[in-house]
Amino acid sequence: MITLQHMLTLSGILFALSVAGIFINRKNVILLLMCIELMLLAVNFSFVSFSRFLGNLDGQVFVFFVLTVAAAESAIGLAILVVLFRERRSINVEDLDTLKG
Amino acid sequence: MQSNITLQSILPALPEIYLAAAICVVLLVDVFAGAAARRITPTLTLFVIAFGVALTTFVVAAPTREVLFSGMYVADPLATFLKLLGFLFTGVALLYSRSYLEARGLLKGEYYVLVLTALLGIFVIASAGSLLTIYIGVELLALSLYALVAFDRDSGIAAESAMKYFVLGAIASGCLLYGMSLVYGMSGSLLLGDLAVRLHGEPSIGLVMGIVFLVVGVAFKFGAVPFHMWVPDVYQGAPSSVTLFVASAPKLASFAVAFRLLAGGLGNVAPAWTQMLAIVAVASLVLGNVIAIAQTNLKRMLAYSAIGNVGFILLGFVAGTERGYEAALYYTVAYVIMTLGAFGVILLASRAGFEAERLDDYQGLHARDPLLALIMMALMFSTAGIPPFVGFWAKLQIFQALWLVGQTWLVVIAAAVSVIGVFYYLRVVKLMYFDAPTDQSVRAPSNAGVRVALACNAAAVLALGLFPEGLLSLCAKVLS
Amino acid sequence: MMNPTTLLAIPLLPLAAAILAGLFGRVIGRTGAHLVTIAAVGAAFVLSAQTAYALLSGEVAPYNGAVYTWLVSDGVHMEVGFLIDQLTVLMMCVVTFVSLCVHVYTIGYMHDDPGYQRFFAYISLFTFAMLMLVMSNNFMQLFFGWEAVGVVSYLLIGFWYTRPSAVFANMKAFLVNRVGDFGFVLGIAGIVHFTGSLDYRDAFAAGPEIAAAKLALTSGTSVSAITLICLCLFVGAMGKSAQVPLHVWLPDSMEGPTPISALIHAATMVTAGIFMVARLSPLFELSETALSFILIIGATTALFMGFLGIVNNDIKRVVAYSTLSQLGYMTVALGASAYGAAIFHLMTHAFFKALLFLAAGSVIIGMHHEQDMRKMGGLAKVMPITAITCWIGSLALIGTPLFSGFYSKDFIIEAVAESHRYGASYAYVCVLIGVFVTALYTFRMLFMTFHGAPRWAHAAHDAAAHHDHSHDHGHGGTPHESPWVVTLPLVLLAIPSVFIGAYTVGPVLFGGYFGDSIRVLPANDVLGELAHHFHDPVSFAAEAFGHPPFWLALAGVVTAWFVFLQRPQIADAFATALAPLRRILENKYFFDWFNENVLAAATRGLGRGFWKVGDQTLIDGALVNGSAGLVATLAGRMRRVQTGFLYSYAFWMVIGLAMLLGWFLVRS
Amino acid sequence: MQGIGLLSLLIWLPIAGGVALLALGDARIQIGRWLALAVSLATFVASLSLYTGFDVTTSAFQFDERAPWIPAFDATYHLGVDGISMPLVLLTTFITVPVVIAGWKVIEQRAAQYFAAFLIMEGLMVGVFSALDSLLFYFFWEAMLIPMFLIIGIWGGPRRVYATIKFFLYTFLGSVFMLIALIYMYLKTGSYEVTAFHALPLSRTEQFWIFLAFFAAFAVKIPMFPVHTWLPDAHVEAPTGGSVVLAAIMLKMGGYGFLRFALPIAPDASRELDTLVIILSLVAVVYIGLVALVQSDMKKLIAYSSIAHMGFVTLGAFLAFDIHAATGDLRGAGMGLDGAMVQMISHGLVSGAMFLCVGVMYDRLHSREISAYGGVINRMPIFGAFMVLFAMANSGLPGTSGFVGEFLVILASFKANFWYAFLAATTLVLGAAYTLWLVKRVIFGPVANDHVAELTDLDGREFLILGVLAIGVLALGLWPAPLLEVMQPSIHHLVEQIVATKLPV
Repeated sequence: MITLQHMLTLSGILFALSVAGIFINRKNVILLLMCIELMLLAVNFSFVSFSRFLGNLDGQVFVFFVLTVAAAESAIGLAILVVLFRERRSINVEDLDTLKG
Repeated sequence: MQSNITLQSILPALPEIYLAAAICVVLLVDVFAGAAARRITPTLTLFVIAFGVALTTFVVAAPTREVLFSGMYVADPLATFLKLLGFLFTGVALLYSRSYLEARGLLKGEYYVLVLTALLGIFVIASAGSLLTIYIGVELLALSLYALVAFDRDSGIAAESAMKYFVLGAIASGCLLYGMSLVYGMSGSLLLGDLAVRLHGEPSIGLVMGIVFLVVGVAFKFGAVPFHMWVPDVYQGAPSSVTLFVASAPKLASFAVAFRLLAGGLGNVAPAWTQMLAIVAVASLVLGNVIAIAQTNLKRMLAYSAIGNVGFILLGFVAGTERGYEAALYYTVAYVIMTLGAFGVILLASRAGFEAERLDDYQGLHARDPLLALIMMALMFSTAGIPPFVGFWAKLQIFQALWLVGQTWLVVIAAAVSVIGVFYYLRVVKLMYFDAPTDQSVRAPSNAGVRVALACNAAAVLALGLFPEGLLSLCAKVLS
Repeated sequence: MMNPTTLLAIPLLPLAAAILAGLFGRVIGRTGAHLVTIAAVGAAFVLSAQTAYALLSGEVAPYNGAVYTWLVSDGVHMEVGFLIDQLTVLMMCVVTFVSLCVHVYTIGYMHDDPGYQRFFAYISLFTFAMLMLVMSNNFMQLFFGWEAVGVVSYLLIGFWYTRPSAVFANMKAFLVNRVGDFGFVLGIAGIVHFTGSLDYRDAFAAGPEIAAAKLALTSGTSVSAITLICLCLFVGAMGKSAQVPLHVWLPDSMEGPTPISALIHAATMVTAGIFMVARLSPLFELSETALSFILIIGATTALFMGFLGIVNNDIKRVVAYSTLSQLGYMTVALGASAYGAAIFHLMTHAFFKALLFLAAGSVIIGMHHEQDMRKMGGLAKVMPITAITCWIGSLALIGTPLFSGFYSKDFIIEAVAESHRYGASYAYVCVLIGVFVTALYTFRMLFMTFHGAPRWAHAAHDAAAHHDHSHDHGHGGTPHESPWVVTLPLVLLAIPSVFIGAYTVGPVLFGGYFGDSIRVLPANDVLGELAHHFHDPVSFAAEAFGHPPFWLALAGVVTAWFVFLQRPQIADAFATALAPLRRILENKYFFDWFNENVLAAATRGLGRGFWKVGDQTLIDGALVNGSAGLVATLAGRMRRVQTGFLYSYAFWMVIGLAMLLGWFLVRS
Repeated sequence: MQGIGLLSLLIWLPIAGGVALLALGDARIQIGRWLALAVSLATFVASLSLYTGFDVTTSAFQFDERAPWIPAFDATYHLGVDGISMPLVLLTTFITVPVVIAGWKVIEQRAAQYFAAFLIMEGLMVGVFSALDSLLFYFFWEAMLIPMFLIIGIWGGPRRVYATIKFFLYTFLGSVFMLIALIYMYLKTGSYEVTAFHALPLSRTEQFWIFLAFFAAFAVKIPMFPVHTWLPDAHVEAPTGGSVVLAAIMLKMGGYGFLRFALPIAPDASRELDTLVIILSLVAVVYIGLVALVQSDMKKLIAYSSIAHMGFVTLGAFLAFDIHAATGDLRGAGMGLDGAMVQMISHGLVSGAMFLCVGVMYDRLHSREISAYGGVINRMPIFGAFMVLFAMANSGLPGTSGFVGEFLVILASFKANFWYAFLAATTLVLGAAYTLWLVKRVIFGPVANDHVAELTDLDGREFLILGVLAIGVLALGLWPAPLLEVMQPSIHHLVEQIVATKLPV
C-alpha cells in the first residue's frame, strides 16, 4: 500500500536530484533548464499527493498553474539562452564568470 | 463560497484589471504606431501610470479590508498603499530611464510593456490572499524581470547576468513552491486566512521544513545572504535603467510576500521563522556592508549596500510585531526612494557609449556638476543613516522595534555594522567632493526635466528626514 | 579707616601707566612714556609712604577689605582685596621706592634702545604686579601677583628677544618658577580644603585645627596636614626666591637689561617668597618640620651660592650670586622663626643690592656693554661716583658695622645661634662661613673692577664685536662716568644703604613694629631673646668687634685684597691647585647640566616615547588603522566567495537551505 | 511660546543664511561674504538676549519652546537652556563671527560653500546645546558631522581625506551606542524628554550599560585618552576655521553631554566608574601634556594641548563622588563642576585664538612646521604680542581665562584626593613648557630665514578678530563672576541630581 510518506519521499528525492543536478553540472546550460523542470515536477508531485490524501482539489488546481508558469519560464529561459549564445558563442556554464567579486 | 460575481464586487480589483487592460493597450499602440511608437509609448505609459494613480486613489482606496475571489484576493489599505507606491516608483524609474534608453537604442515598446507586467506582478502579490496568488504574482514579476535584465541584446554581461538570475530565480521559486506544497499539506488549505487560523502552537517537522523552504524563497526575493548571489551580478550586468527598476519597485513586492506569507499566513508560528530570518538578516548585514567596501563599481557597490539594507528590513520582520512590520515597511519605502535617486544619478551621468558606473568616474563630480554631486551626497548620507535624512529614521525605527522585543544583540550588531557601512558611502562623497576631476570623469548632459525630478527626489529624502511623521503614521495606518 | 580708593590707586596707577606706555607708546613717544610711568610710580611711592606714615603713627588701624568679588564658586568667595598692615606698608615702600629709582635710572640705561616705551611699560607693569602681591589679603590674589611678576620677569628677561640666550633664559626662568607655583597652588588648595576660604584671616584662624588634622596620602600613610601645606607653599617660595635647587633661573636671568636685574633680583620679585613666608608666619609657626626644612634649604643656599660668586667673572652674575646667598640668609632667618630679621634684611638688602646692580650697570654702560671683569680694572679713576657708591654698597653687603647690612645680617646670625630647631647648628656654621665668602667675592669684584691696572684699554674694541645688541652704541672709546639719570639713583640708594639699618633696626626688630602682622609662638621667639641684650645700634656695633662675623668679614676683605690685588698669581695657583673644585664651581654644581641633560631630556624622551609608541603605534596603528585594515582585508577575502560561477551560487543557496533545515529540524 | 522662539531663531537663522549662500554661489561671493558676516553677527547679537533675559535664580530650563514633531516616536521639538547650556550657546554664536572673518580673504575656492558650511554648522551646534528632547539632540549631534566632514575634506591639508574620514567614523561609532541607550530609555519612559530620563529610575546594570554608551559617545567627542587620536589629525588637516570650531565648540559637546546626560541619568554608574574617568583625565593631563611637548607641528601641538585641557573638564565633572566619599559632605563638588564649565568656555576662547594665530602665520608662510619659523616678532610685533598673550592664557596664567577653570578644578580635586590635585597641578609646568617652548621657537629669537623676514604684520581684519578674542580672554580672567553667577543654580541642581542615587534603597 503506497502511503503519503512514500510519495513525499519520492518528491523529496526528485527535488534533491534536481537541485544537485544544478550545482553539480558544470557543462551545459540546457541541463540546468531540465533540472529546473524536474524540480517543478517534484513540487507538482507533492502537491498532487497532498491534495489526494487531504481530499481537497486546491492542490491539483495549483499544479495546473505551476505547469503553465513552467512553460512560460522555460520559454524565457531559452530566450535568454539564445541571446547568451549570440553573444558568447557558448552555452557552457563555466564561461559565465565575467561578473564576479 | 460560490458568489455570483458582479462588477460591483470586483471593483476593489480595479487596479489590476485596469493595469492588465492598459498593458494590452500599450502593446497594441506600440505595434501599430510604428515609427512614432518611439515617441508615443513612453508618454502613453506615463499617462497609464498617472491615470492608474488617480483611479486607485479615488475609486478604490479601500478604507477597510475586502476579500474577493473566494479569499484569493485581498484589498486592504496596505495593498492600496503598495500599489500607489508601485505606480509612483515605476513612473519615476521610467522617467529617469528614458534618455538613457534612447541613447542606447533600447527605447522599445516591449521595455515598457515588461515594466508594466512586472508592476502587475507586484500588484498581484500586494493583494495576494492565498499561496497560489502569491506564486502567480511572484512569477509574473520574476519572468518580466528576467526579460528586462536581458533586454539589451548586444550586451554579453546582461545576458550572463540574466541567465544567472533566471536559473537562481527558478531554484528559488522551486523552493517557494515546495514550501507551499508542504504548508498546504500540513494545513490543508492554500488560503492565507485559513493558514493563520489552522497553524499555531509548536509546528510539526513537516511544517518546519515547509517554513524553511518558504523562508528561502522570500530571502531570495529580497536578495538576502546566502541567497544574494544574483544581486551584484544583476545590478552590474543589467542596463542601468533596468537595474534602477529592479532595485526599486520589486522591493515592495518582496515586502508584500514576506508580510502576506510570513506575518499573515504563518503569523501564529512566528517563532519558527523569526529565528531563521534573524540568521539571514545578520548574515546579510555583515556580508553586504563589508564586501561593499571592496567594490570599485558603483552599481555593484550599491548592490551590496542593497544586501546590507535588506538585512535591516528583515530585522523588522524578526521583531515579529506590529511595530516591526511598520519599521520594515517604512524602511522599504525610504530605501526605495533613496535607491531611485542614486541610480537616477547614475543614469543621468551616463551618456551614449559611456556607462558612469565606475566609482572613479565620479571623481571631482562636484567641480563638473555641483547639483548632481549635491543630490548624490544627500542620498549617500541618507542611505548611511545620518540625520537629517530619511535613512536615519528608518534605521532608528528598526532599532526601536528590536529593542521592544528585547533583541539587544541584534540592535548592537546592526548598529556596529551600520558604522562599517558608513565608510563606503563616505568614499563616494570623498570622490565627488575631495578629489580633482579627471578627464574621464562624468560630464553629465543637461537634461532639465530629469534634473528637476532628481532634485525633487533628493529634496524628498531631506523633507522626509526633517518631518518624518507623515510617512511614519501612514505606514502605521495601512498596517493596522 | 584707610581710604580704599587710595589703596586701589597705589597698584592701579602703575598699571594705567604701563597700559599707556605699552599700547600707546608710539603715540606718547619716548619722553611721554618715561614721564607717565615715572609719575605714576612716583605717585604710588608717595601714597605708600603716606599710608605707611598714617599707619605707623597710629592714625589709622590696619585695613583688611575686599575690593571686588572675583568669583563665588560653591560658597567659596574669591575676592580681590587688600590687607594693609605694618608688614605690607614696609614692602610697599620698598617696592615703590626701588622701582622709582629703577625707572629714573632706566632713562639713561636704555637711552637709545628701540624698545624704550615697551621697557617702561614692562617695569611699571611689574610694579603693579608686585604691589598686588604684597597688598593682597587672600591667597588667590597672592597667587595672581605671584604669577604676574613671574610673567613680567619672563618678558623682561627676554626683553632683547633676538638674543637666543635671552629667550632661553626667560623660558627657563618661567618654567622653574612654574615648578615652584606647582607646589604653591597645591598649598593653596590645601588651605581651601581645610578652611573653605582663601582669606588670610580665615586661614590663620583655622591654623590650629589644620595643625591637628591629618591628610591621608595613600590608604595607609597619612601626614600632618599643616606640614604638607607649609612645605607646598614653601616650594613656591623656593621658586620665586631662588632657593636651591630652584635657584638655577636667577643667574641666567642676567640676560635682561641691568635695571631688571636690580628690580627683579634685588629688591622685589625674589623677595616675594620671603615676604610670603613671613606673611603666612601664623601657619608656618605651627610646623616645626617645615621650618627646619626652610632653615636647611636657606643655609645651603646662603653658603654654596656664595662660593659661586668667587669664581665668576661676569660682574652682574657675581652680584646675582651674592643675591642668591643673601636670599639664603633671609630664608635662614625665616627658618629660625626670626621673620622680623628676614624682612629687615630684605629691606636693607633691597637698597644696597639694588645699588650694587645699578652700579654694575653703570660700569657696564661705561664699558660700552662689557660685563667681563677681567677686561676692567682701575675704573675708580674714570667713574668716581659709581666707584664710591659701589664701595658703600659692598660695605653694606658684607656687614660692616654701622652699615645697614651689618644689623640685618648680624641679627640673622644671632637668631640662628639662638634657635634650637633641628638643623640650626648646620645653618649656623653655614651662615658664619658665608660671611667670609661674601666679603671675599664682593671685594674681589670691587678690586677687579675699580682698582689695579686697567685691562680695558685693549679690550673695549672687541667687546663691541661680541655684544652686538640692537641698541649698542659708541664702539671703542674709553670708559666714562654715566649721566646723572644713572648716578642719581645710585646716590639715592647709597644713602639708605648706609643709614637705614642703624636708623630702623631698633623699632623694626625689637620695637614690636610688626604688631600682629607676624606671629611667632613664644617658644620660637628668638628675636625676643636677642631683644634682651640689644640696647642701641651704636653700642651694638661696638660689640660687633667681639663677635666672629666681623672678623670673618675682615678676613674675607683682606684675603680678597691680597689675592686679587697684590698677588694675582696666587689666585691662579689656587685655581690650578684646586682644579676639580674649581670645575665644580664653574659648572655651578652641575645643576644646569643635570636639568638640561637629564630632566629636560628625560621629559622630552618620555613625551616622544608616549607619542610614537602609545599614540602612533598602539592606538592609531594597532587599534584604529588596524581594525580598519582588518575590515578591508576581510572584504577582500569575502568577495572571493562570489566566484561568478552559477553552480557555486547554486551551491551556496543549497548550503544555506541545508543549514537552515538542519538547524531547525535538529532543534524541533 | 508664540511664534518663533529665540532659540529657534538662533538655530534656523544661520542655517537659512547658509542655504541662501549656497543658492548665491561663488559667482557673487563678495555679497556672499558680507551676507555670511551679517548672518553670524545677527545671530550673535540675537543670542545676547539669552544672557540679558536669563533668570539667574532658577535652575529650570528657560526660553522654553515646545512643538509637536514626531508623535509616532513621542518626540517633540523641545528647546530650552539652563545655566549650563546657555554659556555654550553664547560661545558658539560668538566664535562663529571671528571664524567667518578669518575665512574672508583666505578661502578662494568654493568660498560660498565654505561660509555656508560654517553657518549651517553653527545652527546645528546651537541645536545640540539647546535641545531638550534627546532625539532632537541626537538629530543635531549627528547632522553636525556632515558639514565638518566636508570642511576638513574640501578645504583641508594634504592628508585631509584620512583625517576627515577618521574623524567621522570615530565620532559616529561613539554616537551610535548613545542612540541605542536613548532608545532604551525611550522605551522605558515613553518619551525622549531629557528631563524624563533624569527622573527615570534605573537599576545598577541598566545604569552601567547606559553610562558606557554615553561614555563611548562623549569620551570620543571631548576627546579623552585613549580615543583622542582623531583630534590631532583632524586639527592638523582642517582649515583654520575648521580647527577653531572643532576646538572651540565641538569638543565642548562631549563635556556638555557628560553634564547633561551621563551624570544625571546614570549617577550611580558614574559613582562606580568615576575613578576610571578621573584616571583617564589625569592621563590626558600628564601623558598628553608630554606628547604635546615633542610636537613639531604647531597645530598638532595645540591639538594635544586641547586634549590636555579638556582633561580638566572631565576631571572636574567627576570629582563630586570622590569628594563626597572623602569629606562626607559636598562642599567642593560644585566647585569641580564650575571649574569644568569655566574651563570649557575659556578653552573655547583660548584654543580658538591659538588656532587663529597659527592660521595667521600659515596664511603667510604656508607651513605649520615650528622649524619653519623663528623670530616672527621681529617682523610682526603686534601679532607677537597677541600670540604671547594667548600662549600665557593657554598655560593658565592668572588674569586670563585659562587660569580660572584649572584653578577651581585643582582646588576641588584636592578635596577628593591629594594625588589628583598633584597630577592635575602638573599642568602648570607641562602646559607652560609646551606652550612657551612653542613661543620661544616661533615668536622669539633672531629672524630665522628669508621667508620670516618677508612677513608682514596683522592687517585690520586679523587684528580685529584676535583683539576681540583677547578681550574675551582677559575679561573672563579678570572677572569670571558673571559667568559663574548664571551657572550657579544649574550646577547646584546638577550636584543634587548626581548625588541622589537612583537605586531603590
